[in-house]
Amino acid sequence: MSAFKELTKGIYDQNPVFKQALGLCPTLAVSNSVENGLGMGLAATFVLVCSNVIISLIRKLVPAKIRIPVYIVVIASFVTIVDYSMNGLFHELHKSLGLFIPLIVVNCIILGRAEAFAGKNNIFLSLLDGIGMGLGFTLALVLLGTIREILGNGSFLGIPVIGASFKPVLIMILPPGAFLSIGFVMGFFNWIENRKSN
Amino acid sequence: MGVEQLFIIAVGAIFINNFVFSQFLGICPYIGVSKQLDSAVGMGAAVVFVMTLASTVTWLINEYLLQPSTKNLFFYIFSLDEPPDLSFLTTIAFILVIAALVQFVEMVIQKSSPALYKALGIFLPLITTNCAILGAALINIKKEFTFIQSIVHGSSAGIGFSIALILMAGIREKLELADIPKSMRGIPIAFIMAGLMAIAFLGFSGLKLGN
Amino acid sequence: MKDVLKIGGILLAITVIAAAALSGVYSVTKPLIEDAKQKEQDAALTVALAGADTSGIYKVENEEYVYYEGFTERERQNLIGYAFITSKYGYSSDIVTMVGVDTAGTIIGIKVLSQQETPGLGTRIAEKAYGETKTWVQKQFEGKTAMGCAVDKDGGSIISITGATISSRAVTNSVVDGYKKFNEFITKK
Amino acid sequence: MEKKLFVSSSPHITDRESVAKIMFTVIAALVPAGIGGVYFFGPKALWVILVSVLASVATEAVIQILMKKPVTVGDGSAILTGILLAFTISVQVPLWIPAVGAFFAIAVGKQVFGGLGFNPMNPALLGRAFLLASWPDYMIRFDLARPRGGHLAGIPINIDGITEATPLNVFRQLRDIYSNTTEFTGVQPDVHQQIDTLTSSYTSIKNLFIGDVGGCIGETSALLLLAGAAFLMYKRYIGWKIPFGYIGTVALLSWIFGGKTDLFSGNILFFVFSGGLILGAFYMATDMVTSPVTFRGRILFGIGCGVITVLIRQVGGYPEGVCYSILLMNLTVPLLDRWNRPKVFGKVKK
Amino acid sequence: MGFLTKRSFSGGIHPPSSKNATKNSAIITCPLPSTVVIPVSQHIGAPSKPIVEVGAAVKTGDLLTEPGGFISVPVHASISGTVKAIEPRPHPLGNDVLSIVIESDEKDEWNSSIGPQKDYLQLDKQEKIRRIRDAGIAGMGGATFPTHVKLSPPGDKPIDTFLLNGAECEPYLTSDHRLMLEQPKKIILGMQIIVSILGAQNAGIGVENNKPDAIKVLRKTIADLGLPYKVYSLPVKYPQGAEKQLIVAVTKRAVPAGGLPMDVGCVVQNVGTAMAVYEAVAEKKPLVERVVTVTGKGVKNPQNVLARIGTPYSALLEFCGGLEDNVGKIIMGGPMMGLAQASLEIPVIKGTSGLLILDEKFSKKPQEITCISCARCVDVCPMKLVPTILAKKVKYNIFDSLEKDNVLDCIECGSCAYVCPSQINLVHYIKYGKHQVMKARKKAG
Ligand SMILES: Cc1cc2nc3c(=O)[nH]c(=O)nc-3n(C[C@H](O)[C@H](O)[C@H](O)COP(=O)(O)O)c2cc1C
Ligand SMILES: Cc1cc2nc3c(=O)[nH]c(=O)nc-3n(C[C@H](O)[C@H](O)[C@H](O)COP(=O)(O)O)c2cc1C
Ligand SMILES: Cc1cc2nc3c(=O)[nH]c(=O)nc-3n(C[C@H](O)[C@H](O)[C@H](O)COP(=O)(O)O)c2cc1C
Ligand SMILES: Cc1cc2nc3c(=O)[nH]c(=O)nc-3n(C[C@H](O)[C@H](O)[C@H](O)CO)c2cc1C
Ligand code: SF4
Ligand code: SF4
Ligand code: SF4
Ligand code: SF4
Ligand code: FES
Repeated sequence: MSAFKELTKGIYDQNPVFKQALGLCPTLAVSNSVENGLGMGLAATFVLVCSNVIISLIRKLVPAKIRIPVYIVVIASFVTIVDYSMNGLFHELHKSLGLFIPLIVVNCIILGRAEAFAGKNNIFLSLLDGIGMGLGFTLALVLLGTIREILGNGSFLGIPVIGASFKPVLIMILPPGAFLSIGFVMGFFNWIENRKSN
Repeated sequence: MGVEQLFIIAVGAIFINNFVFSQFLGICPYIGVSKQLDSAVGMGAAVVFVMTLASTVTWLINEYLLQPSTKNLFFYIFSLDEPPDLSFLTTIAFILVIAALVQFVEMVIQKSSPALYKALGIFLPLITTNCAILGAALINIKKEFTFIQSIVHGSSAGIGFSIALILMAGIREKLELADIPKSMRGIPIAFIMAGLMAIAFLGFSGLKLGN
Repeated sequence: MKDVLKIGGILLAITVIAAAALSGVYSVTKPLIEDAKQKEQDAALTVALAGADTSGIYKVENEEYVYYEGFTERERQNLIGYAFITSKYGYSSDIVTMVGVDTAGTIIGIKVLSQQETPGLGTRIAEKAYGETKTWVQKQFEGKTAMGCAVDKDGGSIISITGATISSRAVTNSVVDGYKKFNEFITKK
Repeated sequence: MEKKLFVSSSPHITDRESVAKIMFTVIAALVPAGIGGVYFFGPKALWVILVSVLASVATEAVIQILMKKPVTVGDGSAILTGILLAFTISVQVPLWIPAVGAFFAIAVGKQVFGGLGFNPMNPALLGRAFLLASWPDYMIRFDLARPRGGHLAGIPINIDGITEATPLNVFRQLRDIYSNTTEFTGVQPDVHQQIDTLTSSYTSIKNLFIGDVGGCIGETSALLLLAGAAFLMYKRYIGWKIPFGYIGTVALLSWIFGGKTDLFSGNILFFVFSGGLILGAFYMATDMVTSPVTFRGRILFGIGCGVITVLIRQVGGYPEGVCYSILLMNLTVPLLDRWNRPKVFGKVKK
Repeated sequence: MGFLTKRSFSGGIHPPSSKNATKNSAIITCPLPSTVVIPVSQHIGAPSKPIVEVGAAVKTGDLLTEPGGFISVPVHASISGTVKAIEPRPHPLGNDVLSIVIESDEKDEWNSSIGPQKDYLQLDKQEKIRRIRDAGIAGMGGATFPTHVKLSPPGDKPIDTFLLNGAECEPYLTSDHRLMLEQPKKIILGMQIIVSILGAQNAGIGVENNKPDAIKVLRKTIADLGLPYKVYSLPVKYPQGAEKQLIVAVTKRAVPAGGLPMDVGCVVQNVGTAMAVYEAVAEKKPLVERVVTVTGKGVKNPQNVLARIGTPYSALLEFCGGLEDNVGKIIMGGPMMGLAQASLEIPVIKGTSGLLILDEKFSKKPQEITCISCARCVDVCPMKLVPTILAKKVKYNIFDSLEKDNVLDCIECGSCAYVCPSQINLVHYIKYGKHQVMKARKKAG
């Protein structure tokens, strides 16, 4: 697979959220606005890229038996770094993402990539893989965030985009809206795939 | 007051702030293991068990190892001048402890009750990477629950998760016999269903239990 | 056995490296975080005590009561008023507000700190209407005498939100209650 | 002679019932309540019902055309969903509300699952819950400015301005004042007596029974709803297990917990006739698609609905719990059916 | 509703009885057909084997085949004449079955050994059973299970109760009803023989209470003969005549799921079978004719006809005035369980209780739509199954859990499909499901 492929596969073909159904909790929880989605996406991308690189770097040193604990330690360290930095630098955003920053540690995408990719490939490819997957995750969050924020709040990135006569569909920014949006978006992608294969 | 408080925490964690429908924790296993009722019941039982245990252990770790208080064991053992603040290790410590705990539970069950192991065993490894467990542990700390409250919260959250999981599994088994449009089959319809269930669970919002 | 030692060693080494790295990060970010938390606290205070110098706000704290004093100057000069926190159960949650009053008991500013009312109904107490710059509580309370606040349904001048009288009333009554308590304390002192 | 003989498997006769016949009979049974709604709430009620029905039918037809399925709006189920949705919303909503609600009910509540018979939850109630969560400000507007339906048993409470002037909401507010969990600094002479008047006076119960109170378009008149329900029971289109299990449970629990503060003092008639209970118990909990098929399952379903309804009415975030309790119990239907399979003939207990 | 009607079972339906057209018409003997077609298999079990050759001359009652095993009965010539062919011919079950075709010599000469036998009651048990088998008797209630097998229960299943099934719960059919009115004595004497074979202490006849005349006649006959048998008047409800339902209605004993009546000490036989048993034991007369109700809107003169086995439908129908123009469907048996027939050349067999001719309007089935879970099928299933789930699983090809859902207990009574408002032919799906389960069972060994 070409390097370019490694970079782009995460965006659509192997999108972690829509195609692999991974990392669903943060996706649902923080996609109530574009800003939250973006913040979460970038935070996770940072962890993903760093842990991919480090793991790829040390993969030869680590015996198979303790692979997973080591990965977890590496990931957890970066998560803590992101957690504290965001708390200091973007306090408001950190507050609204809440619990889900430390929870990046169990985000199935990250451990998944460590296992499936970084533990087997060189640094360069792992870096690209991390960026690509992170990008895919971020895009998914932003897409859902956009849908939910526009419908549920009439705004995009906090800026009102629909006239005042529009009565926002409040439910879209409530929990049910998260499930419904992701369900329909996934259905839509399936529909596209089905049409393509016909 | 004490017992009433516990009751409020329990009902809150099961119905009002249900992990799946309002906290968004444990969604991956919720979608992944809800295809069949039998495995949903097994998974549910495993989660309740591990979540209770994890709440207990992480609370102790936080209280006696991580928090900068006079109860901190490092403070005693190394007779430090001042209690160390190790709270930046919370995430690492918790996740490692949970992973180890699950391993340990798996071993104990395997040795002591092969039948139970057969029923729960396959679900245990899945649980390690389940954010609901870590989530419960972190919420216990964030809400500054006491030891007993943490245990009650942990087990109730597990029960709430299991209820959501089992209801979903029942419905998904039935949806196997439905004419769902092709593109919506599988995970998409599971999400739609979860959304509709979350709408129904809105009925519990605002339950006024205490005072 | 050797294997176990080796594995344990590697694991320990990695954990120690990680812990060391984290403690570094922690010491760097700790002041930042505290700063941010302070700012957040200040954000409410700057609304409640509009006009006071951001560094001229002091916390007054003792066993049973906490309030803030706001001065226009840093060095405790020119007292413009006090801020206190008050709360009351609304429709489905405790609504917590920070209220600032001047020495005569007129409300300077007010901010809802936390609430979990029905989205679209009770939550509107803390929201800005479309095109407005002030939240509902700010619009309704600023400039009013704290003691005399009451919602229109109860014959007062606070215009309650349609469909959310209960939330509106809870905020209103909590302001009155909070002020009473504050006043009691201040006069005792 | 060689004529073409039909060959098909047995049985060769049926009782000539059809889904369409059942649906249209239920629709017919709802007509009196609909007329009652228009009488009490004015001609706008008719518009709300029409918009809701049209939007349901149109949504169903359009989706079926887009998905290249046979269009089955003729079976009447979409019409019924439309009517029931309209019956559970206030006459004071803008007309796009029933349209959007009906769209959600049919599209997300029914057609994504494959259409008639496959939906796990009650579409009309999903529509209502969706609307309530999305536009609560419209959905709880029940003030008394309308032709008729303005009575609350002549309660002297200053009710004019209350958005949600329905018996259950007024009861909740009065009781909160009574037990001091809410402050009501306005002049309220005798809350104690007001509660009694509301829940036990002859006029109050009579108005509730006839439907002369605030509420949703189709829910207020117990009389007209019961007339239709009696007809449906006679035709055996609805059974007794769900409605009686449901109402019986609500009656019992309301008697126990529905008093002012002490137990065993609630007025049963008040709680049975107010809110959407009669409509919900006879026409919505009984929706066959979303209720259990087994005998014991149906009884437990009714009881479960009753328990949740009273829970929400007494301590919930809403004055009425009918909608959510039915939706929540819908979720348990597969389990109820699975765990309450009839014992096969001749199967010995173990 | 056990507490409303004393003797009954739970579930069941009340289809219109439609029996008025024929219930008052006495049994008329059908003229001899010019040819008869006698399939070698008219019962459940192994087919019998021909012992005659083409061209042979036969008399009425002559043996044509020998049993193909224990669960098998022979067939006999039902007219005298010449064997014209031995070849596969259309059979009521829908497939082609080896059949012996006899061309009538119009003399109807009977085999000379047939005639009243003295002291037949004193014969030993084995001899009675042999005569029953030699007479080729298979149950005439529809299932056509060889009667001699039913009457030889294994030693560990003592039989204390014998029930005669005169329920005739299928709509339209009146053949058993007329038989009870016109031949009560033969029926009761046949019953006496069976009771003597089984050594049962209790014996009774179950009749639906829409046939009060039959109940009266049977009671009188029993009294006249001085026998201790009871006649039970049962509420009208389909499938009152299904044996498990009949047993529970009369004795309150429930045959265990997957079990047989003998598991609760019972044997059930149809009234027609009882009469055939009498004729076999007391007259050595083989089963060569039976009463067939020819009825329905599509036939000109509905009536009860005594027809020789092997009579083609065309001959039978001609005798009943012929078909109306708008015939849509011809059914062997009743409308609930009967089989639609593809041709008029199919013959009457031992299990042909009726021939029902429906007009076109009645024959076309409306389009099946999706199940709306109305639970009507669950409420009526006399076996307490959940037909909708069984049918859905079959429709979506989920067979593995069917057996656990007790699909094999379905008696295929059709009550579920009768009431389904979505016009789903549940029995059809369930039969297919049963088939798959049996196949899987066989594979598993
Ligand atoms: C679903 C629902 C949610 C509600 N949420 C609130 C709320 O958050 N705050 C509130 O004051 N009233 C809420 N209410 C309305 C109250 O029941 C009550 O009708 C209202 O406060 C009266 O206000 P009004 O006097 O402006 O009509 C809610 C009602 C319903 C049905
Ligand atoms: C079947 C049905 C279900 C309903 N469910 C709810 C509900 O869950 N919550 C709610 O606030 N109103 C619900 N409503 C509307 C209320 O019954 C009613 O309009 C109002 O909320 C209380 O009115 P009352 O005081 O007349 O009972 C429902 C109406 C019907 C007909
Ligand atoms: C649904 C159903 C209905 C039946 N109804 C009758 C009936 O009315 N009369 C009858 O003799 N047999 C009826 N049978 C057949 C009986 O179950 C049983 O096989 C028969 O009475 C045994 O007698 P036989 O072997 O003499 O035919 C029915 C079977 C089924 C499955
Ligand atoms: C007795 C009865 C009650 C019904 N109740 C409802 C209802 O509450 N909501 C609804 O959308 N449809 C109802 N329907 C119509 C239909 O069953 C419903 O649209 C299906 O759920 C759609 O698959 C009812 C039908 C009947 C016969
Ligand atoms: S086959 Fe049918 S009609 Fe005939 S006896 Fe049995 S149930 Fe009655
Ligand atoms: S055909 Fe089978 S499933 Fe249907 S009612 Fe009869 S016994 Fe029950
Ligand atoms: S009778 Fe028909 S529609 Fe009703 S539940 Fe049974 S199969 Fe479904
Ligand atoms: S298993 Fe069912 S379908 Fe197959 S032969 Fe037997 S009864 Fe017929
Ligand atoms: S992200 Fe929560 S379980 Fe996967």
